[in-house]
Amino acid sequence: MTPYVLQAEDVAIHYGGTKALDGVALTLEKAQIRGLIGPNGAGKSTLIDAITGRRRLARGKVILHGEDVSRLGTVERRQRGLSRSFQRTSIFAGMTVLAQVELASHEMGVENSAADARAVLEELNLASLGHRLAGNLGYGEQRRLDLALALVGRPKLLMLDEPMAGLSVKESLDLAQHLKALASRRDIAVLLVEHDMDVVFGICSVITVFELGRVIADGAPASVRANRRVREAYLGSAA
Amino acid sequence: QGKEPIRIGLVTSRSGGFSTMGADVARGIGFAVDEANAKGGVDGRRIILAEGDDESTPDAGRRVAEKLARDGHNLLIGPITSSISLAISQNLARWDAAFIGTISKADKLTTDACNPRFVRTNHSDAMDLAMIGEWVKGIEGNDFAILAADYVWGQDSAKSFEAAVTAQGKKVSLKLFAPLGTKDYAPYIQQIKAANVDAIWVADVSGGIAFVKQAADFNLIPKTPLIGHALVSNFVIDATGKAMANVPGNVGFTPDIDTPQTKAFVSAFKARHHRLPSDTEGQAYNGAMVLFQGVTLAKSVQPEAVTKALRGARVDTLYGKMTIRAADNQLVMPNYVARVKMADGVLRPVIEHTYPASLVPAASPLCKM
Amino acid sequence: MLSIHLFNGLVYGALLIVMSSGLALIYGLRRVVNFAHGALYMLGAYIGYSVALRSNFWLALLAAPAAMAVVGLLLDRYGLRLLQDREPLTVMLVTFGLLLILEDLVAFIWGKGNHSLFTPDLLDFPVHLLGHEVPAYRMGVIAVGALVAVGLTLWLRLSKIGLYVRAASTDPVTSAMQGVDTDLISAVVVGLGSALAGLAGVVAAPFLSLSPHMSSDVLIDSFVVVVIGGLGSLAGAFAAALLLGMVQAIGAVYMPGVSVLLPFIFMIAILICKPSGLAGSRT
Amino acid sequence: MSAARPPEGEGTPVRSALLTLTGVDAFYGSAHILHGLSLAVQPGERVALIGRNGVGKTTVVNTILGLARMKSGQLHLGGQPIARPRPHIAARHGTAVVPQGRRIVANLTVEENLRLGAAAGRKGHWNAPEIYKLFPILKERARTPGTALSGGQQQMLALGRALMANPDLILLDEPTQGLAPVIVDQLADIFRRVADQGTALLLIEQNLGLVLRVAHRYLAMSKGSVVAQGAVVNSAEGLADIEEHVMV
Amino acid sequence: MTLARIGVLSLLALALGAGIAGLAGSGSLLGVLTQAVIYAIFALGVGVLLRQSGLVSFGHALFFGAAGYGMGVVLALDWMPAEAAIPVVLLAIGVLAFLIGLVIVRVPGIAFGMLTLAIGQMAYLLAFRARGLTGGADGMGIHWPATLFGYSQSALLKPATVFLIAWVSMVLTTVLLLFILRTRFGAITEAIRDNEERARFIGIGTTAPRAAVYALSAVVAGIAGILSSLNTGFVSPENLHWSVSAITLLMVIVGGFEKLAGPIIGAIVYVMFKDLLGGYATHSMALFGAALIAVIVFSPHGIAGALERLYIRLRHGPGVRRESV
Ligand SMILES: Nc1ncnc2c1ncn2[C@@H]1O[C@H](COP(=O)(O)OP(=O)(O)OP(=O)(O)O)[C@@H](O)[C@H]1O
Ligand SMILES: Nc1ncnc2c1ncn2[C@@H]1O[C@H](COP(=O)(O)OP(=O)(O)OP(=O)(O)O)[C@@H](O)[C@H]1O
Ligand SMILES: [Mg+2]
Ligand SMILES: [Mg+2]
Repeated sequence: MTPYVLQAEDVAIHYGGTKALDGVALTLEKAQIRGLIGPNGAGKSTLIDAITGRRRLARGKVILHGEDVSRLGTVERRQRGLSRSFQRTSIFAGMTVLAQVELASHEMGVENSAADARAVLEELNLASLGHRLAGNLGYGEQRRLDLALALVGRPKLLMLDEPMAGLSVKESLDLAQHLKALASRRDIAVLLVEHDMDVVFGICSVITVFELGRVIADGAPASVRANRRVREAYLGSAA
Repeated sequence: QGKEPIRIGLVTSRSGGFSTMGADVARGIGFAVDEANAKGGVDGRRIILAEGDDESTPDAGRRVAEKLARDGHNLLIGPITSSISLAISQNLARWDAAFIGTISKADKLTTDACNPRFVRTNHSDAMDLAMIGEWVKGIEGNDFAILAADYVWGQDSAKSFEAAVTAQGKKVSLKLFAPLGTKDYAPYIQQIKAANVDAIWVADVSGGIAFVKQAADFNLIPKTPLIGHALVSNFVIDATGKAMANVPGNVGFTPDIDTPQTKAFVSAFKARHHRLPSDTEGQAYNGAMVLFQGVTLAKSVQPEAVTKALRGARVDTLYGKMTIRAADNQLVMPNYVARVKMADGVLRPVIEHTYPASLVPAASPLCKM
Repeated sequence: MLSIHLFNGLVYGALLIVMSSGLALIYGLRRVVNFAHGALYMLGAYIGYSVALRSNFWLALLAAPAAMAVVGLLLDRYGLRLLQDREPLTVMLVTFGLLLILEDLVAFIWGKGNHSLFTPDLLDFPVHLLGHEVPAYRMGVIAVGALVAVGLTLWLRLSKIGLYVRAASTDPVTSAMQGVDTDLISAVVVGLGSALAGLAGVVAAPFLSLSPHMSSDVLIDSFVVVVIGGLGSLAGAFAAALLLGMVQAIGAVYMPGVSVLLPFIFMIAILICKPSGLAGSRT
Repeated sequence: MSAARPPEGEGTPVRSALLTLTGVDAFYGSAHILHGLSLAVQPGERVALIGRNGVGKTTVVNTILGLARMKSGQLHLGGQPIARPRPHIAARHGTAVVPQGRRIVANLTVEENLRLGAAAGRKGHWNAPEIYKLFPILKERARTPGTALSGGQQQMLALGRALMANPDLILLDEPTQGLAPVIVDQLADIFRRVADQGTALLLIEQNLGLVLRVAHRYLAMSKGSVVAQGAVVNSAEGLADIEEHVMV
Repeated sequence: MTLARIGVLSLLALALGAGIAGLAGSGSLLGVLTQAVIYAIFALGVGVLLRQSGLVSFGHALFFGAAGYGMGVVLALDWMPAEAAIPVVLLAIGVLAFLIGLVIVRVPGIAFGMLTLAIGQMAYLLAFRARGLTGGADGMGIHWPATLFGYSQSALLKPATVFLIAWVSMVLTTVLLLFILRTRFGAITEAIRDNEERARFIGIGTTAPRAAVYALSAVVAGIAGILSSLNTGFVSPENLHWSVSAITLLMVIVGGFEKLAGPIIGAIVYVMFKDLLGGYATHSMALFGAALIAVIVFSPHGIAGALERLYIRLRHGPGVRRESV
């Protein structure tokens, strides 16, 4: 039995001629929060697409709990506890907030899905909006709803694509703390793509840095922060 | 006069694909009704005409027919396509209605779907096909092509023609079937040209106009003559101009049918409309004539009584005095082949051959009334 | 023999190009499946018929598209623009209502009977092609189709307005934010698209017959073309139009039993393999 | 020092301002979002519009563009009263927008997206070569579809596109959302350079670090109206000063 | 809607039907109403697909006509009693539609509409060309047995009886749909309609539920087809034609598809209006087109939407707007 919840091995994805990912490897352990950072266009979202089955792999493998899921569809992967949020908000505009979160919970086989849904909405400050149509929410509210759809249903693995974008400073700090607590409390492994360095360095135990579809650094926050290449390519004054 | 009026329900296509013919049907029936009313009615009864649009579909046809019948206009007349006529004839007993068919040719109406409340006053397909056997004997040429519509009627027409031709020791060297909705006949015309035949048997009602026009564009006609099954009709001629000149074909009615009834009708019609009646107008008028006589014979406007009185009766028609066969309520009448010619200043079908009523095939055993 | 049949396919394909390019343009910009396009095609044919009867075919070739452009401008200003925030489905049904009204109008003005426009004398001679005789007029139809295809492509690719049309077709709000007057663009596109429908009508009149129901078959074929091509994509529509023309012509000769089903089988096969059509990328 | 003052509005010189909203009430359908909001931007100014999620910052932009319905109040662009705001009018009056979420036009190449930016037809310093100088990556990918760029590259394109209009004022709606820190740094410089060329900026931002580095003045929104404003001072105290408006 | 409310409303609807049957003395009015109700069921089927899956079908006439042909063939060949044939034909339609659905529901938007149009037109053209049993272009008569469910045919075909049969079928179908859509299945299909991709990412397989909605709507159209074949005793290729599907779609939009009952209202208004126009046969199509445009333009959510607004206005006084939730 491997200690890894997730292993991505030699993953490559091509868009026509451009190699968005060119053989990257990455692992996640139980309750680990791994930050994934890198300049725009480095392939971070593409990696999440690859892991969750949104894009077909040109090469490589995705292994969940020791099982090769490279050939499985998104639904099957979700049913193995893999959950994600989207960089471009993706919600059910015509349904109420509560109904869709509850449905997501139910589809994951949670017994008391209504309670689960309400708890998640509570945590994300959306409880008061439960009966609003999602399409009528503001941008930030929709971002949080997108996140709620990922968090609900007791996932084992979370792929979060810039969940803090569009949130206020305080909200993102709250969310970061919440994620941290969640990961350790429920043993959830998190892959966090985020440009907010305060958050990334604040809660991630390991950080992977991408550039041009390849891993250029991987390790503890301090070592990544100290890496010259990372500073030049990415961090700038945030370091 | 205290007699109950004759209430006619005119169901025909005022919209949809058959509205051109529908207008003619309505004019023919309307003319008959006005004429009869002007003479003081039929059997001392006024005639009241109510109209419904069948939109060229059986469903709408059935709906308006039911409404007319249930509102008392239960002597129905006028549908064009056989499917509409069949949909209506199915329900006559239920609505207590009677129905005089004037255009629809499907054999079914007088075979397995025959109905004592339905009388057909026009030629059936079987009658046309029976005539084809005779007609073909006189047709010039030894080698033929067939262009027929790709459904039962067209296929049957092609089969009958081929059988008749081969019986004469001649041959059909090309058979083409154009599907419903064909707009561009070039692929067919090209093949017919290549086959280099003596004449072309054309049996395609809905595509007739387009075919004739395009055949003229391609110089297929008049070099290679056409022979028309259900092609020679006023509305095709009007739409294609000279291209149809000299084409022979079967016709349901033309103004030069040599009977006193037709002469009277044509002169009255001309007096009012300043032109000759079309084939459709004539056939519709003929149906109305028969209907009126049914009322006179029955001395009643009860639908069942009217058709019962007509069954087996000899009646005046545009084709002369003819019998409605008791076995299947089919009017037994002569059949005609006409050729498109300039006559009376217009291009129109002029009768070339009259085939006697004795050619009409016997009633089908499938009809059990 | 095959080559001459391919040529025949080209003729109907060219007609479909003229007809469906207008449909695709309007769909691209307004997201409207425009049933009224069929009515404009028919009106174009009838107006062409009347003009040709009084003067000549060549004037009709100008007059009918011009008249339809005006109708198109009215349709855009007092129809599509007022309904632009409504469900596309709703607007589609409005255009369907318009089709019914215009068909009735045509029946009222010109009668329900069939009419024919005869081939213009200038093109009324046979041409020998590949060992066969074809009417010169048919070559003319192909030329018109080619002109329309090339002209529209160049206009969209190279001109400034073309760029704005493409932009507004993809994202009207963002294009407007950049200063593109989308109402103006829409007027241009709907006017032009309608003129093309009118042109298709006059071009078709000499070889198909005129009746108040002439539009429905061509309209369905055009819908098929636009969808196979990839909704709103002109290049796709051109390819699909030619393919469809060929499939029909070849099918009629070599697969008569199923030829009537071929366009549909063709469409189903393409859409199942590529749901967004030949050239489609967006959903 | 900059205690919150009541929002300005009536008293400001409308004629010389690039943008003024006076007592504006705006709606989405029947949802009342802006309540009597007033603000003004003068030529060359760098103003930040801050406030927490959902207070209506984007709605301010949408009202100017006519995408939210202005029921009462007045809008002036470039000194002209705009009775019925429409999306294409703003650009023609010298106000360009970098919208939230970027809105790169799919199906157009990078270069075509830039050319689209010039649709308002105003001439000036900015043209495609200048934009390519500013963002070399855009030149490299000039012929690829705009939406095939990554998020950050798209943001550059959106800014370049706005500049193509040679505007007097650019409305930037959360332009650094989802951008890498190095890029945010670069953008701060670029914003300053653009502003130094005389273009005014109205910067809607959550990233207060950027606000400090770019803006001279801030307007704080709450529940659909401007509730406070003051000068931006690039220091820890300055940060603390404006932070309170966003952290409520 | 609560269960109690559904119960009360359906009882009211049944009573209304009985009232109409009793009061509409003239057979001709009942004849028209029967046709209207049959179309209402048909429209209900097309509407449920649109409402629940956002899919626009231009080909539901296929299922409407197939039900008629199915009954006609089964009865002509005497395979089984008519009472058994009804559920068997409906089941067959459901299975057929589900299989077709599995293939075509993946295709988005208007292209889906074109696929349904293509499949429907192919069926139409095949039926038109067919020989033999189905009668080809001329159509086929359907020979219902002399007694059906123990009642004699002549009793069943009395205007009031046919009307009641159709009406009760309509009410029961509506109630059944209401129940089905209140289950988890309803929520799942709504989610897929809103955002298919995200639905997959919250663990919903998206093809089968949509195919199931397609099949459900096809069965409802089939119910209408069977009633129509009972009422008319006849089926022809025209029943399969795309224009029948288009007209039904039109009823759905005119009635308002957001409400389950919208299509019913649309169908009844359509048929009655058509009947009224019968007197102006020459220009009925233009009048109809104009009326269609008027309804669509002035009543964005269809007649059902307009009625709802009116109801709210009456109840709460002017100025109160509909909460869009
Ligand atoms: N659909 C697509 N077609 C073509 N190229 C694409 C597509 N999507 C992404 N790319 C390209 O793939 C590369 C990786 O993109 P990706 O979205 O994964 O970057 P990212 O690291 O998430 O960037 P960001 O931080 O800006 O979101 C980029 O160069 C991008 O231009
Ligand atoms: N189309 C709409 N219909 C109804 N309400 C809307 C609509 N769009 C936005 N809203 C509401 O308007 C309010 C203001 O939204 P707006 O997008 O202006 O916020 P914002 O300040 O830009 O927030 P953010 O920082 O999240 O972008 C929100 O509460 C939102 O729910
Ligand atoms: Mg990304
Ligand atoms: Mg915003």
